[in-house]
Amino acid sequence: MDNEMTLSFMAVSDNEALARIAITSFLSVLDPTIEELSEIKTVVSEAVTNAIIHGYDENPNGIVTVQASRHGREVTITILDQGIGIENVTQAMEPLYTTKPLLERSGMGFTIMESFTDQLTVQSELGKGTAVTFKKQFQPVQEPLYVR
Amino acid sequence: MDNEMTLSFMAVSDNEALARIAITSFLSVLDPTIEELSEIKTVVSEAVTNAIIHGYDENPNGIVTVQASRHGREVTITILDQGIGIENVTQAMEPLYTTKPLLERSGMGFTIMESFTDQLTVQSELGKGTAVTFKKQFQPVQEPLYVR
Amino acid sequence: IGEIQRFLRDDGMVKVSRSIRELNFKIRHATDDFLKNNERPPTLQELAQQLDVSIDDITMASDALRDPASLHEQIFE
Ligand SMILES: Nc1ncnc2c1ncn2[C@@H]1O[C@H](COP(=O)(O)OP(=O)(O)O)[C@@H](O)[C@H]1O
Ligand SMILES: Nc1ncnc2c1ncn2[C@@H]1O[C@H](COP(=O)(O)OP(=O)(O)O)[C@@H](O)[C@H]1O
Ligand SMILES: [Mg+2]
Ligand SMILES: [Mg+2]
Repeated sequence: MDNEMTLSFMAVSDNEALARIAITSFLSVLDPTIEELSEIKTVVSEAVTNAIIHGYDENPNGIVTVQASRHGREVTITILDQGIGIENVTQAMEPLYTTKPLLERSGMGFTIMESFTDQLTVQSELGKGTAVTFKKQFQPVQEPLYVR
Repeated sequence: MDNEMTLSFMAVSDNEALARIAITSFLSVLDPTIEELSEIKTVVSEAVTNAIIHGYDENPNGIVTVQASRHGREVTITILDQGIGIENVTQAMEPLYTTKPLLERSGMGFTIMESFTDQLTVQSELGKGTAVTFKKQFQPVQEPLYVR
Repeated sequence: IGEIQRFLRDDGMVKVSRSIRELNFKIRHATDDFLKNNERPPTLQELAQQLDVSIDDITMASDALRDPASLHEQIFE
């Protein structure tokens, strides 16, 4: 493992920015493009929002943890909570499925996470919590030759 | 407690930026000035550098932890390691005292930390590790000052 | 160059590191201007407003102020 970090924080939406920015800094050694970074930040935001809103039902005393590790240009990130858990993960991951339609959730969180990552795994147990893990291989993006 | 975070990472100097940036994001709700931030970031950098260089003798497998909590505008930050520890804390905190003169350390780390914080506490045990805790009261955002 | 940069930006090809360097440069100027006009340093939010970017971006870019290597690049690029 080339680098590893773990960040835990209270389940308040302000801390979504903290999670995004810690991941941004963690990835900066890979010199990502704006697009690559913005995709990863979107995935982290969706998973952290789920932990806060669904996992802890917005109880600020819940603790959300973001783990990240890097091996070469492969990055693995896990977002976990010790909240209510998910009864049926396959169903939860279906596009448009949401248990909070009144909060104007789109039900597209997992679909977005899947489309922006190379691999997405969701482990959950009712009453125990949820762990969402994704992997992403960062390409050695070359800037076009005519730029420099 | 209004907010709390804990960040752990491998003892490599790249991660100093991670620590500073996470703390900046944690503090951003207080809307600090660039100057206040720069002081806090200096303190965090000095303590994290000490953990990496002195605590772990630059062994990247050491884990450095940064804890932060906020109560109103009072912020408490602890930087800790499970490294070699400090035999004589009073002596270590004296200006110009350093055990690594060959690495061109200035011996001014603790002095800088003290001058930029309201309160600094160092707890250490030989072979167990070191915890540096500081408190800082952030001023409310101010009107223009005419004294500089 | 500006047009190529804009094209690249739309294309998602621009490196974060470059945009941070650019913003870092703007932060330095905006901070100086603010100090002159208000006789105190700007807050994070004031900088974000003035430069019309997010607090996240200010957080990342202002940290680059500390990095002598990036300063060197700004000055000599
Ligand atoms: N961390 C979590 N803890 C408990 N339930 C979750 C968690 N994450 C997702 N879920 C469940 O999966 C559903 C789908 O999630 P998602 O695709 O992000 O859509 P949305 O958040 O818009 O509801 C949620 O409505 C919720 O029932
Ligand atoms: N986390 C730590 N673990 C072990 N020793 C430490 C730690 N932090 C500081 N020290 C000791 O205290 C001394 C003084 O620290 P400091 O004032 O930061 O000066 P410098 O880092 O330049 O040596 C160090 O030289 C070292 O011996
Ligand atoms: Mg969601
Ligand atoms: Mg030092």
